[in-house]
Amino acid sequence: MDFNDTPELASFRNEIREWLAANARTELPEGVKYGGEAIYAVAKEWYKKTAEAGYACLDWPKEYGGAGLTPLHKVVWAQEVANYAEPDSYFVIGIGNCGPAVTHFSDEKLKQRLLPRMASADDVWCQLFSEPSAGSDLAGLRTQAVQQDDGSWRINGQKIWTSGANHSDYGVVLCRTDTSVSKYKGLTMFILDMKQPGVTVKPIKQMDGNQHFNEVFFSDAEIPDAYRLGEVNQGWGAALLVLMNERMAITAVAPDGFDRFLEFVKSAEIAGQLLRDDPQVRDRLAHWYSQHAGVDASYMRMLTAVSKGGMPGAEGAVGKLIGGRMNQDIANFTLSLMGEAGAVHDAATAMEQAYFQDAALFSPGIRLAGGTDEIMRNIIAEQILGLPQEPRADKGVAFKDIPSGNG
Amino acid sequence: MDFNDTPELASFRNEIREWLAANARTELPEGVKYGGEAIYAVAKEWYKKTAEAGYACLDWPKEYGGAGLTPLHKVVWAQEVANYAEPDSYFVIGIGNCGPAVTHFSDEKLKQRLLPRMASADDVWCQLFSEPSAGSDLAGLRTQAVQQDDGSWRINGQKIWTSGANHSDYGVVLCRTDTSVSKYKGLTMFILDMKQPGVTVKPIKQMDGNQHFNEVFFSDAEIPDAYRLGEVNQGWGAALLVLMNERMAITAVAPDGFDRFLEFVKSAEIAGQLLRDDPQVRDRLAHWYSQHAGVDASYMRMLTAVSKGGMPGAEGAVGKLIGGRMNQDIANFTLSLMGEAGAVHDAATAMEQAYFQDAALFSPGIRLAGGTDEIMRNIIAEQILGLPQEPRADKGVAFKDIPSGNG
Amino acid sequence: MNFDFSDDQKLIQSEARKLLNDKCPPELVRNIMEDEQQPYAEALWRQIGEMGWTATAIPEAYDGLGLGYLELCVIAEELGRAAAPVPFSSTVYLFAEAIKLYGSEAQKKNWLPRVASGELIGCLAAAEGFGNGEQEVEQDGAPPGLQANVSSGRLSGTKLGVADGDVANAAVVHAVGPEGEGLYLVDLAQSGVAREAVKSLDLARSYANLSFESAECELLGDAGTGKQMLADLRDRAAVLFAFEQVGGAEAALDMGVQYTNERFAFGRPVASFQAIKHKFADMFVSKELARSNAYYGAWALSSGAKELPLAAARARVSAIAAYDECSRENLQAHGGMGFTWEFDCHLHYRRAHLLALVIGSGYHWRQLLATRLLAAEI
Amino acid sequence: MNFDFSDDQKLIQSEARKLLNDKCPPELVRNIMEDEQQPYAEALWRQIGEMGWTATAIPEAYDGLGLGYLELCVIAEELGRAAAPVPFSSTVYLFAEAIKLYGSEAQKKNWLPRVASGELIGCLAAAEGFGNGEQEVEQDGAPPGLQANVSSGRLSGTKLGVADGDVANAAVVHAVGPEGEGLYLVDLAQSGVAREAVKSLDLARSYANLSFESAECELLGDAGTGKQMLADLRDRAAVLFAFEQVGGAEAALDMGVQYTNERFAFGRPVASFQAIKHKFADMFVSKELARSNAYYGAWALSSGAKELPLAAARARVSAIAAYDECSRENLQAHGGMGFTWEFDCHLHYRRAHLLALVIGSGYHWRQLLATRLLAAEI
Repeated sequence: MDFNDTPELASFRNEIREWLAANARTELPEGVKYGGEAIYAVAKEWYKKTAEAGYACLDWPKEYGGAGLTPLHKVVWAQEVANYAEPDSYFVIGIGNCGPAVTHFSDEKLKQRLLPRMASADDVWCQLFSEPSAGSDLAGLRTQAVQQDDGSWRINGQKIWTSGANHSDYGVVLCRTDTSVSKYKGLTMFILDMKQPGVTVKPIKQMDGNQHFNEVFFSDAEIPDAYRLGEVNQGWGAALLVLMNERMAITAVAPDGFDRFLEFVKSAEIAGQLLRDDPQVRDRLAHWYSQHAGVDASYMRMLTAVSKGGMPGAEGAVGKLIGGRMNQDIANFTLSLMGEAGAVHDAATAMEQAYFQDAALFSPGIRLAGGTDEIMRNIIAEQILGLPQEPRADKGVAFKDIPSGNG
Repeated sequence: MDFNDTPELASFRNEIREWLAANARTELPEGVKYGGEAIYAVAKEWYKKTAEAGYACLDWPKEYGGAGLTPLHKVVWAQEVANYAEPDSYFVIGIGNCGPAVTHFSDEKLKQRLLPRMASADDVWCQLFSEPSAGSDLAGLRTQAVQQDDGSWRINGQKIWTSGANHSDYGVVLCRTDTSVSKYKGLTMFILDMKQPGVTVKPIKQMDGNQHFNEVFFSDAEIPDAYRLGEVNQGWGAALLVLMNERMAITAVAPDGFDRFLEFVKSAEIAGQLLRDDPQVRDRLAHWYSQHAGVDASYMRMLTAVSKGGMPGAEGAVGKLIGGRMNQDIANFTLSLMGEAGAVHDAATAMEQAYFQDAALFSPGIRLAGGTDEIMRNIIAEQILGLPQEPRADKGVAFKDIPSGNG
Repeated sequence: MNFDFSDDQKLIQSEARKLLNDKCPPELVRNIMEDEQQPYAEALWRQIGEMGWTATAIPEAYDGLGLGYLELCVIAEELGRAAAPVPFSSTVYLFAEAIKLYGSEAQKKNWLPRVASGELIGCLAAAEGFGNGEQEVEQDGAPPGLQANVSSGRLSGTKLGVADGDVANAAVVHAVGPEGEGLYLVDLAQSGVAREAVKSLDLARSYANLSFESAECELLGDAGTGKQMLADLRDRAAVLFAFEQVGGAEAALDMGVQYTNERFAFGRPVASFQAIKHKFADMFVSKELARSNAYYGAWALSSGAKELPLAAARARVSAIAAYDECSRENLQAHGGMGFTWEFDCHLHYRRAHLLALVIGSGYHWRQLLATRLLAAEI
Repeated sequence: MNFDFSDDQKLIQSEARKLLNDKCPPELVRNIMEDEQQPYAEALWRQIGEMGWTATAIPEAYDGLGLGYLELCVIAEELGRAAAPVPFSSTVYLFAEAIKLYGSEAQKKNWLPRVASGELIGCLAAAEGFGNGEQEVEQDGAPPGLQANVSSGRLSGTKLGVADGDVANAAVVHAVGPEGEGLYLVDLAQSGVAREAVKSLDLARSYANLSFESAECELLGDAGTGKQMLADLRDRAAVLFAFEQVGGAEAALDMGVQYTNERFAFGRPVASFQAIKHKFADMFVSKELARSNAYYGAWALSSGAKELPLAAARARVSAIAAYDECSRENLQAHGGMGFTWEFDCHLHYRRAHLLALVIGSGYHWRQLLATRLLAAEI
């Protein structure tokens, strides 16, 4: 049991440390911030730069724009790049989720055409799975793809919660291609050109006022059959592959708000009292730290398993479940320490530039995006603990006959 | 909105205050304590005394041994008798649950024979519903009653969690009389003479070492058809009536351990520090008090509704759910205050004569007895909030064909 | 014993609910949130004045309806249920109550009729910084202390996060005068007063920072008793806010039940999944305890019982917990749509956060409740 | 990076598990609980000695196996999984560690071989009353203070709730000597020692109150550093106890999963109900975080890292929470049968309570963890 790099990783770490020192910024340019619009262009530049240096998509094969290295190289990269301000994971959904789908299901020609441009962010990709009536029950999606006489497909329907759809050149879309079979059996996955007339992107205004997601509407959008990913009606298996990658991404990034809370407790004083001296604050700090650190250490256990050739399992759900609720609880607790004036949500007046007020309003989204708390518990119960599924009202029923509440 | 008695109740309160002052003890006789064996005889005497004074079963008709008064008189009685040490609710399950069943379903002759002796505790009654394989799913019970040629019934099977079975003269028993219909439709309820050869009572040793419950085995036990309560195969409806009475009893008595905790916090000092000055203790105290007081006030709202002619609803589940968990949490919290030596479970060494150590070990039972936390939540969700039942694997299936896990 | 509201009170409640259903739909709340030019719903506020709600607990001698606190409680519950974007609580629970309790006859005559008619908006300005003010238990050493001060009848100082401070006509201000802490009445329409509107967690409720520079003011009540008056005032308001919170919690629960009954997943209503059912059961429990504690507070408030401080703290602690849980888990039960601006979940989530902080947070009130409980003879 | 146990260590673990499966079934634990004449499982304890488990981390120079702490961690996990009724933790994590860390060469030579061979039971006697001892943060005013004291090499005083104090041959005792707080080695087989066996929350673990009256003793380590030595000792033990707790938590979770898979209600396995599934998911999360934190503690302990105090506190806080939740909710998932003596749920429920208190409770360790975290450069 040790935390030392292998010699290979150690030398890689030295190499990129040097490169990052020369190429990465510790502060974003004036006026650019996370969550803002301006960061998009900055991210495109950064991806381009890493691609040119050969550090894009480290674990992809070289012929597809990667570096032909291992997932552990990626971890080392992530650790080192975290010391800089560059938006290094800005296009993670496209690259992390769509990339493997294209790699796995496309023909060689398409891979060579699409993947290097994805890696360098010359093309931006999004993932089009969720629908208004298919959230937790993703396989209940209704967007229809109908094959035309010339073999191409015509798409009608609506997707929701699509990150980056407004910037995207391509999307990976899951559609229903047969409603007469059970719901998991009638789905097909495609690559979609987002820049065509039948595709309309509409931002979603969130409860916190931000707009990170979109609705995407398809009205006779077209897809050549060559853009089909996998066999017709075999889309569910393909989607699971994509989602597994999402899950692995989640483990590392599920934001729990702990670091910010620790910083606050270390330094803040309220009504003349140092927070660090308050026994209740200390008790909460210890509780959350033990969870936060536990998720961290679980991630290290997973990396160890991966480095020995294992596959990441459903354990990522743990970090997601813990992080969402912690974020929300921390926000509520800190506000209660601030008292009456904690209700002011105004960066100029509020403590910490209103970070905790912001957190109160964005944290509900963390418990929902990428699978709700309840879905995470289902995943843990069924996929890790092997508990039986509930009786399924939709099992073996043709999709069109599944009760939907719409009469 | 007021807490004043009506004139009638006020005069009743004065009357019983006087009677109690003259007849009730503020301390139990030497060597008698709750949970012990000796209290049984003391309870029998006390019930006899109240019956002779006309204060037994206040809301039962006079001809059945009651006083012909209202449920609110019972409340006043309970409030006043709480100032004394007499075991006034010792036979509550028999009287509170079996009494209404007999009242509702027996013929006049039987009622006159059985009820007055029940009210005075000349006869002690128990309720025989739960079975090893029918806990939360009570209607899944398997004890069989088969009718003989002479019309009498022969009972075989096993009950469990029967309080007071060892002292009981009679029981109200729910049996399966038809396995070819769905599970709710093949049950019948009976009065059972407990003092017959085919009935064997075996105490259950609890995890805390106490023995408050029993298993009861039936081997060709006999029941005359006159002891049938309600129609053949209509036992489920009859059982619900009994359980509703249990529920009303629950509201008033669900033990949450709060008063003892408050007393402890008021007076105790640990390592030279007064608990009442510890901000964490104070925070927990306030939280639990707000729940404890909320349950109290909810009970007053229910009594108000009853006094206006309403029926108690499923709200009693609230107090049960809150109380069980509070009891357990209080025990764990207080032990953690005691530190290392809190592990000593020895009345001579431990704080508070080891009350909180005892509580740690008996509190799990509170969350299980009379319906688990999970069943309470189901009751609230379905009966109060009207949420839909889950898909039922046993719906409309003949009892004998319901999957039982036994192959 | 009659631990319930009377039929007359229930009638007032159902009429209030009807009016708010009609005049204060979620769209109105959302409009106020979106429109920075509209700090509150003026038309609704006018209507509320016309209905006499602001006059409810004001004696007839001052043009009020002369009803009691129980009538005010049921109205508060409905305002909470509708998450109404009006300055009712600041004006009625805090400003008017301060004058009713501590005002001279002249002050009452001057201010109360204008509250009763709905023409005046009032507020209470207490907080100057973060935290929950001083504990009832005296701390060792000097407390941070009040900065706002009055000398020669002129008030100077700054107050942070005053609910409705930007739209109020007058304020009750906690300040140190020559004879110690006091409450002072300040007409806000004067040159010595500067106000800066600030966004609050609940965009449908308007907040401001107030600065006073030699502003004219008059003493309210006895000089030197400001701290106790403020505490008493907050106790009374705690009961009324608790009714708003219970109303809001119930609205959130009802919203969740309805939505999940109608929304299907895996071929059946989302409401039929045990994880959702048990979530709602827990919300119900929390809401029901809060309701019962609020009733007890209402009894104490309306009967002038000596139990009021304990009853108020218990109602507030319980109401904060219930509205937090119900608004938070209703949103969660809605899934992704619950996180959108367009859905109504966040209206209650925001209001729950706001009401959890106004007059001091749960963190503070739990300590207060413990103090009172430990001192009580029960 | 290699954040896992080695194959050799895993082999030790699987052999330990096999042995305990075979020699330490729940019936054995229950027998010990029921039989007041048997404070621990003697035959099993002998076997453990023969297997060399007590010798694991003792250097070869003192007849030990000279393995490391990681090997001890995996054995601890299995002892916890089996809720083994043996004085292993007192003897190995506390007594032997104290001598390894602070003993003179002569003391090591005298005591360690007897621990290694399994012939000696040791214990640590620290608590004299209730509470969690002093905080690392100094309190204002004088701490309650240690009463046990040593003068002229003779120990007098009383210790409360000493795990295995009734069966131990020797104790390490925290006492005040002429040069301040120290740790003292005491042979318990002498007339100056009186022991009174007391029931503990976990009847399968034996406790005693110890009284010393001019008992012979010898100083362990440096005089005057007793407090720091005790804290260091507890940090190290916290990691090992955490593995016991993780093993126990996992056993409880597994027990619940198995039982509810086999038990049917409403025509389907109890384990298929979402309320039960989600309960188990939460238990898994808690157990998994505890396991990962315990691994981190194992790394710090075995590598002598400066992070040990923080790592130990984090492992302990996490392990207490996990074993509490898993043992409690496993019992709950069993329904009424879980409350019976005959079922095994209470074995872990009791053990969880005991281990949550030994070397100080969660209440105490959370404060300690906060102190260390706030002081750390992270």
